[in-house]
Amino acid sequence: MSTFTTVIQLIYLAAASCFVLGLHLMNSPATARRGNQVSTIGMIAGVAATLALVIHQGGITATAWIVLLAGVLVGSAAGLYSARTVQMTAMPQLVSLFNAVGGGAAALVGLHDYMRLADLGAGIKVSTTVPTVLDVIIGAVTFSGSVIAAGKLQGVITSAPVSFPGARALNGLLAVVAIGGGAYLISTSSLGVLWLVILAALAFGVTMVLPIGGADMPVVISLLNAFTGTAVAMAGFVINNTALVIAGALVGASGGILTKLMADAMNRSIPNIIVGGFGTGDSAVAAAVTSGAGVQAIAADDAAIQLAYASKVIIVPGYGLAAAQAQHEVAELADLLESRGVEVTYAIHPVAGRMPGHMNVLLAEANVPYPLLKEMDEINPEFARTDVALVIGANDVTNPAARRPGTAISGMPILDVDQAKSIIVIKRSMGHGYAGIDNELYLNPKTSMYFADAKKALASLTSAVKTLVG
Amino acid sequence: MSTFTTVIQLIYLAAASCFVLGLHLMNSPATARRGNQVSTIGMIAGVAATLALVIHQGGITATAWIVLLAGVLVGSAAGLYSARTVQMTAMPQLVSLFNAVGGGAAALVGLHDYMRLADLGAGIKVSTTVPTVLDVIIGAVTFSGSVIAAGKLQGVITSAPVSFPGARALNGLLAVVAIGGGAYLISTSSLGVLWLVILAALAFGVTMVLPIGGADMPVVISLLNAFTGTAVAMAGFVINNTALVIAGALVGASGGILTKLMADAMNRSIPNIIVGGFGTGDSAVAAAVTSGAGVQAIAADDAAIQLAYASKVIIVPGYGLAAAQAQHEVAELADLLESRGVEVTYAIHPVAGRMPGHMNVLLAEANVPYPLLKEMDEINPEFARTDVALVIGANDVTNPAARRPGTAISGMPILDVDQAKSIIVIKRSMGHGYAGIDNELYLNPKTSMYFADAKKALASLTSAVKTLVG
Amino acid sequence: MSTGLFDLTIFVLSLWVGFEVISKVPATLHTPLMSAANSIHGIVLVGAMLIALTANDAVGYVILFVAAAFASMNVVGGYVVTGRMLKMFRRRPAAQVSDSGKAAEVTAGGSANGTTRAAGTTSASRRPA
Amino acid sequence: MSTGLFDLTIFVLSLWVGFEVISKVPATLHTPLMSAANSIHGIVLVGAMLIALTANDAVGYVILFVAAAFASMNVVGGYVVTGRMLKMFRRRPAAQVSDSGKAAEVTAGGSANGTTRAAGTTSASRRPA
Ligand SMILES: NC(=O)c1ccc[n+]([C@@H]2O[C@H](COP(=O)([O-])OP(=O)(O)OC[C@H]3O[C@@H](n4cnc5c(N)ncnc54)[C@H](OP(=O)(O)O)[C@@H]3O)[C@@H](O)[C@H]2O)c1
Ligand SMILES: NC(=O)c1ccc[n+]([C@@H]2O[C@H](COP(=O)([O-])OP(=O)(O)OC[C@H]3O[C@@H](n4cnc5c(N)ncnc54)[C@H](OP(=O)(O)O)[C@@H]3O)[C@@H](O)[C@H]2O)c1
Repeated sequence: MSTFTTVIQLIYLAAASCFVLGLHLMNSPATARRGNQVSTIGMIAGVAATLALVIHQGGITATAWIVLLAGVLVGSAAGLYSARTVQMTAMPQLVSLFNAVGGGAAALVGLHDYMRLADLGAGIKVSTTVPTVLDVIIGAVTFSGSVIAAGKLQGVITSAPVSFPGARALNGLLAVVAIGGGAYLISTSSLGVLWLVILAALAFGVTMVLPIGGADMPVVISLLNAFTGTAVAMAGFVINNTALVIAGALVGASGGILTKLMADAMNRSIPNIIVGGFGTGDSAVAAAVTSGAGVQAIAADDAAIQLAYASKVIIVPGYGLAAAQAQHEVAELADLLESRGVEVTYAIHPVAGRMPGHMNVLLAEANVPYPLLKEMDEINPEFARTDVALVIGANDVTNPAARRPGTAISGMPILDVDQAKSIIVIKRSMGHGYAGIDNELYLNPKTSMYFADAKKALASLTSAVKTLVG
Repeated sequence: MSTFTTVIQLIYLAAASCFVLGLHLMNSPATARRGNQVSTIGMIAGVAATLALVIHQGGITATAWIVLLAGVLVGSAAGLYSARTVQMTAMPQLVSLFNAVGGGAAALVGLHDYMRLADLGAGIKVSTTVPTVLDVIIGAVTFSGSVIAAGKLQGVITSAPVSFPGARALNGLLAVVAIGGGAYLISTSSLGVLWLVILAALAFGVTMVLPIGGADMPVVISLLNAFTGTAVAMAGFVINNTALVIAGALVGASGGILTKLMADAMNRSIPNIIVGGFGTGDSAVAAAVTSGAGVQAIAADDAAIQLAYASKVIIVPGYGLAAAQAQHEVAELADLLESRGVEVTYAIHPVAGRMPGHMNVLLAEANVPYPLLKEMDEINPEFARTDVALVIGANDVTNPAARRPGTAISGMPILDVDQAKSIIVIKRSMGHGYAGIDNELYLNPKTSMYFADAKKALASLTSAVKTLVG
Repeated sequence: MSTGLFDLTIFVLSLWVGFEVISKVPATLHTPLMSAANSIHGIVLVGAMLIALTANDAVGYVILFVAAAFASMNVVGGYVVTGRMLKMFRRRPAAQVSDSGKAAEVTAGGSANGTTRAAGTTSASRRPA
Repeated sequence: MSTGLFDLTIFVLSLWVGFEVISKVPATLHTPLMSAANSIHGIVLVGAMLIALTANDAVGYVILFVAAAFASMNVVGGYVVTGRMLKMFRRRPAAQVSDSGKAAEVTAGGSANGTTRAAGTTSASRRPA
């Protein structure tokens, strides 16, 4: 083996190490950004080495060069533009899109190699066929599945679980076709059958994700992310490229663990999610009663007074804040209160909103200082010493029902809002949250409900504070 | 490559995975024992596969078979016996002994292969020489170094740092010889030079460990453990055996991290330790004043009364308890108090004693229920609500001096004993602890000193409690 | 040792690394971590580039183009978006003027706030019990 | 791919695994973990066994014997001692009669204690305020 290729291999190994180190550093907020840089360096090294390899090998048609260059340019431009312009809160669907293209590319690598070998006529070794089949199947499923997932989160496709009679059966059929075809290919090589397998896999990806509720998408995306990694590793087996094998396996495994962490955080189980669960994204409209038994409503002015004369206020943001895009309004109100000497902090529940870190992303957008955002464990003891807990579009994460067994959210750690001296809840109705269950907090005598859209409500609160006690 | 060897390779891979999983499970007390079992299974599989390989290859002289068998039997017997009979508290030196033999074996594997190639006459490839040299050097250093470390802990060799004029120079010389010789071997192969290298490395191991204080040995042993792993990995390079490479590297890295964790726990830095630090094991005798200014002594009876009528007592064991081998006495006293309805718990400082987990091992020997042993973070808040903190042979881990900068133990987290309503300290004198500094706790008006050997003191306390308030 | 077996070995080892590298992560980091892993599988670009070595007909070129485009979108987009997500971990001054929409103004905002805070505390003392 | 390069690759990957596999461990587990890692490098026994393939003279036999003895001592001793250390993590009943030196008596001790405790609490109420 020539020294040149040896050097290339060593660079690949170094690149892989950069990826590992990068992920390692990403485990803590303090070092996360450096982690991303290290990982980037590894990627650049790997690609550069490959470029050198390609040039070194030579014998590439001019067209191929042009096509490759064009592809890279187009792809990079698309990636750069979308990444730069995307709304913070729309990032999950973008990540999903990147999964799609990643998986697609992996499948294409396998497909092309298979075609090449088929052209050569000589039979294809099993040790090549097996990874090829796995590569195209996983890659194709990821591609179509991720597109659907992105569509659901973007609202292009209804986020409600789509299901039709015989869906399960169709799913099964497609799986059988894909796997059966793959098995067949091991004995006899046939490009046609490979195409069939690919099509079946693509269809399967669609039918797999469609029935899943939009709220579960973050988990699904993470899962598809792990899939992509595995597909890339398989592609690595096909073309005997260690960089692909190592990096792919790395993502496959870490992505898997991450998926589990995510699912645990919002106490759902992965199989549970794939089979399709309760997460319909926002069942609010369903139950749009404006008031219920024993619920006391409150007007802007009274709420404003309470807040203005409190000495300690904790703001509890939830999905509703994101839905209303009211991040700037809440920041403004908080600043106003602070300027009056009120101590204001934000209580961030790990799964408030619809994606992990949703609230952090949202409030960061409104330039709320990161130190003011307190994690659940840190803030929970504080509620007892709090005059007013201002709950904005948060529901499940404040629901005391989680403390007793037998409810949809039993066991999920919650924010101890009910410990606060008084509680103001801003939401449009008595509508349910993601878990679709009633919230006893709203019936708590200490609680007063401010029924309105979060954006409007916060705006009027701010002006009320200004006029009344400015 | 034959299917047979392929199978062997796969078994090696599986074995390696068992090792990883085993270590993973060892990270938490709950799963630790299962971890050890998994790891054992991996080892058995690896050895069995190798046996099959050896038989399959054939061409082994009858003598070789007998010698091999004899060696395995002798070694296993020795290992089994020593492991079964060793005192709980003597385990670190035994581990050190196992490091020694492990490193020795690794060096021998490299040496033998070198001899074999030398016999063949044909020049030896650099890709073989380099790992061979590293193997024998690291292996030899580990061997002699570990023996010395074990000797120091066992007390066969003085645990005090041994140093003589020109020690540093000698060290440097030996290093130069070993490395220089190794470098020479890369250009020209010579068995003689290899032997020279080995001898130099052996000597270096001795001169490296001798100047280190006994108290630092746990860290040193952990470091030598990592060395052994690396040596084994190098041996794997020499004889092209993946099992050795993977497992060796695994131990090399994990051992390294572990060493750092240990050093951090007793806030020492590894280089600092290797250069030789203050840890002389027990500088107690040095300062044997029986009393100091502002120190109030207490008699058995008074102490007994205090304990008997307390409602909450926390026992703070330290190195002195181990030195006095008073674990059974303390358990007996604790039980007596409990039977009188006193709430008794033990505060375990991470580095109390002379090895990590020293106190746990010790008290476990006296059958103290594990749940009664509270880790530092868990127990510290408790002291404020405690009537009597009974400090037995603990010094540094209770020294408030750690809270302010500029002392030998600054920054080391300590047990907040001084928070307790009253404090009784059992030790023989005002002598110093491992860090060799005064302990302000003893001057605290709330503190009364019971000057005696821990074993005797506890025995008389127990009888006093029985007679006075039985 | 056969390349197949070799690939399998490093595959398994890499799985272990990936398995171990993700430790207890604060939920806030889940999305950035996912995005980071996402950008890493952009390494498939290497595979796409190697297609160029053998692509020599229309179909080959189409595949090459799409694969290259897809892969590079994954790489570039992935790293940029991860970087953006991580920006939010930059610690900002303890508070800022509400309508300072841009991070640029933050420092100014911070200092300005120093005063507002002081004012705030006084007004706080002034307010009814 | 040359075996040397292959070995290097798996070496590096294994280093990463080892580096990541040790997470935040309670100090109590440091010694057992060290001992566990210690037993794993007993894998050198595999290397020692392979010496037998080529050992054919006195020197060879001596090396073979010593290597085999050393390695198997490492393996057997290592695992046994680790097992012993880990025994102490078996949760025992919340308290036991003081002089029950042996773990065997623990259960008996535990139940016996049930009564002593009860007695304890009553005596507790009896004792002066
Ligand atoms: N964070 C994640 O990664 C993630 C991912 C998937 C699922 N989840 C789940 O999502 C839930 C998050 O809990 P959460 O408390 O944040 O949200 P939630 O429980 O889903 O409740 C959101 C509430 O906001 C209100 N709302 C909606 N639009 C609003 C608007 N424009 N203005 C004011 N209020 C509005 C809704 O009530 P009205 O209709 O009455 O206004 C709804 O009850 C958890 O169950 C979690 O498990 C989280
Ligand atoms: N745990 C580890 O892994 C480890 C390893 C190396 C070093 N260390 C270091 O060791 C120290 C441990 O702190 P520690 O408080 O446990 O112990 P210590 O600070 O070393 O103090 C032990 C005390 O026990 C007393 N003592 C000795 N023999 C006694 C006997 N027979 N009866 C009664 N008392 C006796 C001594 O005082 P008298 O002479 O007056 O009796 C001495 O002051 C820390 O500094 C730690 O960093 C720990």
